[in-house]
Amino acid sequence: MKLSFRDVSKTFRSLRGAVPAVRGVDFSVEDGELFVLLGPSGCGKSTILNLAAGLERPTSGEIRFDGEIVASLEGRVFVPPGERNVAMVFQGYALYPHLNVRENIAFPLRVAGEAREEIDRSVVRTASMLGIEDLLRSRPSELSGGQRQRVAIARALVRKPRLFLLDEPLSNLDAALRTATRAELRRLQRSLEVTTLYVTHDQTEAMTLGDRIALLRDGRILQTGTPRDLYEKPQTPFAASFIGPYTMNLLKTDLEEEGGVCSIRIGTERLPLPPDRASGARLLGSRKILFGIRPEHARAHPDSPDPGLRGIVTAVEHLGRETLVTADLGGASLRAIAGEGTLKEGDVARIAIPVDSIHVFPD
Amino acid sequence: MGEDRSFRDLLRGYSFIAPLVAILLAFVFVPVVGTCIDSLYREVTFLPRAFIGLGNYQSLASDPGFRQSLRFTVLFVLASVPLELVLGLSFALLLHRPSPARGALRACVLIPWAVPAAVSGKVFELICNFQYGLANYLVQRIGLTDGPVNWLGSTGGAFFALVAGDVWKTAPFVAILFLAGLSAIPEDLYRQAAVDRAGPVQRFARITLPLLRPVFVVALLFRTIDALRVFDLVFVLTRGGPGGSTTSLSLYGYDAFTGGDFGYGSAVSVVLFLIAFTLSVAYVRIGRFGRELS
Amino acid sequence: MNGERRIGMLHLAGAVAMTIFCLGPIVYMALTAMSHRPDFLAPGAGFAFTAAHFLEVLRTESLHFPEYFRNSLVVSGFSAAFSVSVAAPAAYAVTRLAIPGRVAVLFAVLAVSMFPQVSLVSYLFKLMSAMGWINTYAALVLPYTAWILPLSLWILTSYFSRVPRDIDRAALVDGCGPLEALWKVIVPVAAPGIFSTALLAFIFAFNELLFALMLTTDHRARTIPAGIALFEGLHGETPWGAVMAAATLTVVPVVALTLVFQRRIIQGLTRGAVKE
Amino acid sequence: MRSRAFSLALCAVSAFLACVAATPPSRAGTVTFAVGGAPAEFAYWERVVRKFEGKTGIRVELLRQPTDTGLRRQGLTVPLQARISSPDVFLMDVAWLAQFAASGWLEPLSPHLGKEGCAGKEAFFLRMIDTVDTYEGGVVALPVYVDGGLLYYRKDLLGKYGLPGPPRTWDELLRYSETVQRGERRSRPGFYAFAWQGAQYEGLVCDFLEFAGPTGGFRVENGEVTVDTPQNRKALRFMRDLIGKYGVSPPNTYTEMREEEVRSFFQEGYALFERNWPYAWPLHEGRDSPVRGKTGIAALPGWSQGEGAACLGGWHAGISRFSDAKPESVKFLCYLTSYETQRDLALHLGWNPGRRDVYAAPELLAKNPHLPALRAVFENARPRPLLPYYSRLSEILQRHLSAALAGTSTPEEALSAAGREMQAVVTRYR
Repeated sequence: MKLSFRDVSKTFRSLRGAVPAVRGVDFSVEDGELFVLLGPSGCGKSTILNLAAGLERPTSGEIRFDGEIVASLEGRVFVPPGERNVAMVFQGYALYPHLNVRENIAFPLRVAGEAREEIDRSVVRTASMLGIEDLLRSRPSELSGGQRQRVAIARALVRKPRLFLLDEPLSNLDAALRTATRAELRRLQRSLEVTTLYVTHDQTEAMTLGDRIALLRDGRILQTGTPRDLYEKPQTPFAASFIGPYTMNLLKTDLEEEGGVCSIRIGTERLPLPPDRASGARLLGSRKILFGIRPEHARAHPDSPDPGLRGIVTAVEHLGRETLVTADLGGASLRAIAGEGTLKEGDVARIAIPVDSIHVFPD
Repeated sequence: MGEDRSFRDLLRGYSFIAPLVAILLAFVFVPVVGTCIDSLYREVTFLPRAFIGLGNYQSLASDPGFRQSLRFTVLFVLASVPLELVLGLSFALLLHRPSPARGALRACVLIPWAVPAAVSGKVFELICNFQYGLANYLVQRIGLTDGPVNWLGSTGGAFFALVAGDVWKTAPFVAILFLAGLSAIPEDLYRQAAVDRAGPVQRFARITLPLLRPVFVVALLFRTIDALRVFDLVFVLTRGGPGGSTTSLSLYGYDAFTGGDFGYGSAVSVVLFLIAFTLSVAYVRIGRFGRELS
Repeated sequence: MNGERRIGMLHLAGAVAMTIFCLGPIVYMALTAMSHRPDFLAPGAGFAFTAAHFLEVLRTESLHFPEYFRNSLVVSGFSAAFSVSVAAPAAYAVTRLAIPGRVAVLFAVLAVSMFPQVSLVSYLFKLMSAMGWINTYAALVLPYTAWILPLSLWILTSYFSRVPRDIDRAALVDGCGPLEALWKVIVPVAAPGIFSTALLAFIFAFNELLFALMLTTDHRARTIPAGIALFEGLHGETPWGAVMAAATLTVVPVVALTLVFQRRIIQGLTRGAVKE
Repeated sequence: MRSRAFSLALCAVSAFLACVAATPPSRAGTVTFAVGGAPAEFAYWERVVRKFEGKTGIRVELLRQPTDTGLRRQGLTVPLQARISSPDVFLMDVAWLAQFAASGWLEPLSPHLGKEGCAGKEAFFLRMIDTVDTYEGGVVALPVYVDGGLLYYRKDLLGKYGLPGPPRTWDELLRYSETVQRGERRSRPGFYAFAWQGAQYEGLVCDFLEFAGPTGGFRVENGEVTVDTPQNRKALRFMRDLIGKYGVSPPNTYTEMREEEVRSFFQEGYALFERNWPYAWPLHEGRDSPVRGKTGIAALPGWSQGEGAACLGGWHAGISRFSDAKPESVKFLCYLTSYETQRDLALHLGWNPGRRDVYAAPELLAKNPHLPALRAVFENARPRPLLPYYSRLSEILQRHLSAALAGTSTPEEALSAAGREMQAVVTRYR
């Protein structure tokens, strides 16, 4: 099923006045695609999920399932959640505490009024798919976080929904379980080929799970694209710093031009720009620009005459596979992965910056 | 479900509340309004109903019987409510302390609250009986007085018996309120105080009391309004007591109704209603209950 | 460290005193009910067990005690059931459906619970007389239901607001309508709360006296508190043995409820009056 | 979903209707007769009712009321104000008959008097029928039994202390009481010479009127109340001193002493004199009564000889205007006031019949020699003021009398305060 949002907004009215949660959002999710809504808390991603589920009504704009309008205030159309055949996994799993696992999974089928044996077969099939067939008689309160999460997923998938909605399903799990479940969830979604809308604030989840990602902030979509697009071509400083294992270095710099060669000044150091980056910078039209480089792309070496930026090491962090070095370049600090040779605080370090991984943004 | 603007949803929302509002309107609001209107009429069984405006209220003002019951009711509130709060607090402290018998203790403390006031009224009437009541037995056994005390015979004795009966029944209820307040105080505050080597008294004064203030205010107002409208205990234990000296406002109104003077009784109950209503508005605002709902 | 031991002793003494304070009158009531002479405390009188008073109270047809007992159970039962079944949807609407004015409804209802009964009873009397309902169960059940509605709504509201919002959203997504969600998920989940509320409603209705005195005039609908308040033995002078026997029988159901459901009742009471 | 909401509403309504219908109905054509709770009274009425059912086949149900007159009155005013058919026939204290009549609650009886088995007016005490039982020209109630305050005394104790006979004045009563009490206290510490009704209820007003005598009491003429009179003050001071100063009456006189408490106090031998209604006589003469054969009856003393005043009490029967079994009720009322029933009433309960002719019944004279003397008392016993709002005035008087006895106010303060309050009530009900 194809899901599409066209200029959808949602404003909550409460005693303290109107709070716009979603402002004119446009996106669409292809059939079987896993589309991630990524953004900090309060950016409206959960509201969009609720709008898709029909738990909230849009204040303006249209929501379509396979081209057919399911929610539009102007068009006076609203299909209630129960009739949209969507399935949802809530952050707190929302299992029915008064029912055991079997009854929890069977609940949507019983409400739909399916035949007894049919329900039992589907429940057992879905339970075994998630490896929880031996928990059917226990109560939610007796299960671990991971088990409860699997029951929630089973309850969602048992009735083969045309749209699968997940609201930060992994956030309550501990780190180890999270990575394992992430992989399994991906495999499950691929095998069922169900259109999925996945909400998270964790950029690692977004990068590993999403076919495509929409980055949100203050109710608006900043950028949509494949994980690679967002990583390599962030269109805004916010996108740049939000995506990636480490926060991107963003330094205020000045653009200087001498004889057709553009270069940028960082603190006391100067860095010549290659032609394509230079033209991009020139387009920005202002002298002050933001220079961005991901720590994992830069390398910090002990001082040597080779080209690169010079800085005094202020901190060395050993993170297992990599060591992260923070150096002060006359006022602005920059983080990079340590290259060969050891560096300790106070040393002078040479930071090599591969020219093709430079990003430039207007200040 | 979040904000539902469509008319049908509002209708469904209000249809959920409609039965409650309907019943409250029919059996609480309408009667109160009706009583207020009746209080403006001379309505006696042996005379035609006639509008006399504030006639009933003027008679009330000059009626020593009404003044006596007003005085009694206020004195009763001033005597029983503080006593209930102090006793209730000490019970709560006893109940809050972890001990093997805590469950049983809590159950037995609840019993007085669960017993109907009419029944406890009769029991206290027996306790205060002049010839063979328990009170006289204990009082003489301890040697406080030489002969039997005529409890229900004197205004003071009857007043004391009523306060005792009311405190016996509601101190446990107040204890439950304080218990809730106590269990809401985070444990680590006490652990922190213990680290600062604060003794039990300081812990009580600096942590328990201040944090119980909101519960204290709620219990105080809740009990004051309840004690103002006392009827069951007074009707059964002293039936208005010697010389009508322990007739509560509610009983005074009731006697007027059954005596066949609805207008006068309505006027008495309107006065009581106004006192209780102003206090309850204070109760609702001070209680600040709406906080976590909106 | 004798400070702590001293506190321990103090607590023990306090607990014993509290138990005597609370149970003393009840024990004295039961003893008088079982003693052949009401003045068993007087010197030389002595205590001799007898069940005569209980038999007299239950058997004497003119005392109508069994009928009062039945009326009390029926009236309190109906009132508790009605008030809870009316308060539950209202509590659901107040906590779940964001309809405007819901907080105002709550405040108004709480203020209502503060009204003195005497300012309602005379008009109710005229209303019930006009409807011809005096001496029927309706004369008590309806005012009692209205009287305990504010408390029921208040306790249920605090219980419902503790049921996580996601649960009924899950029910909606799973295909239920709002009423179905209330019936199939919210009510079962909040069942302990609903039970506490019904318990408290029952006890409040069981204790009421003023309405019973004015709105019923004979044994066909009159409840126990009114029966006991007007209790007169066959010998004119108050026969304390029989009165205490009637009192003891009356206390049995409420004490039983309290002992068995003590935790539920305490939860209900604290929810009803205090916000954690 | 629509059907579910509808079914919910349906079951709520049906539950409610069930609860209305569930109340046990009262069978039509049955007469409900409300009676008091004095000891042998209830058993006697059951016999009368069985006999009546035997003779007429009409079913009569007895509704037992508490003995406290205030509670009995409320037990009747509430159903009557609610226009409820039950009770059909009820006994009214002579004090509140005026209110019941003026409120239009009583079925007119004049058309039935003297026809098919009903006694005519002349069978009763005429002065009483015309003043107490008549409202706007029609008879609305019939006296079932008549009461007047009497003095019971212990013949043996008077003999033991060489006292000639029952006291004729209050001073004589006081002297006798003090001498006998001093003697008896040695063997019985709880002995108090004179027991009378002092609790705060209608009975206290009756006792007060008797202490005040024929010239005392209170009157209401064209809107003016007179109660604060020297005679009343003297009486009230005397009542208070009997308890306080002289200590010849028990301390709980003004808290617990009502008819039954006084009777058992005297019957257990704790007292020399007792003021009570005639009903106490057969109980004092009962098989296991400690004062059997030692009790005498006399007219109440006065401030001077022969000036005693018996407070007219007694209970009159009337039929509710809202009764749904009026023909049967009339038959029952006439049976109640028939010669046989009235005679049995005097025989079994020792109550004085409302019919004058029964006083000459031979079998009664044998059992109760002083009956003719009683009849004379009733011929001119003084009724309390006949006012529809009498009970309001009486409540005020009760409160102040009780306050005076309890010492919370002096007799003078009590009577003047009572006068002011009663005047306010009278002006309000003009």
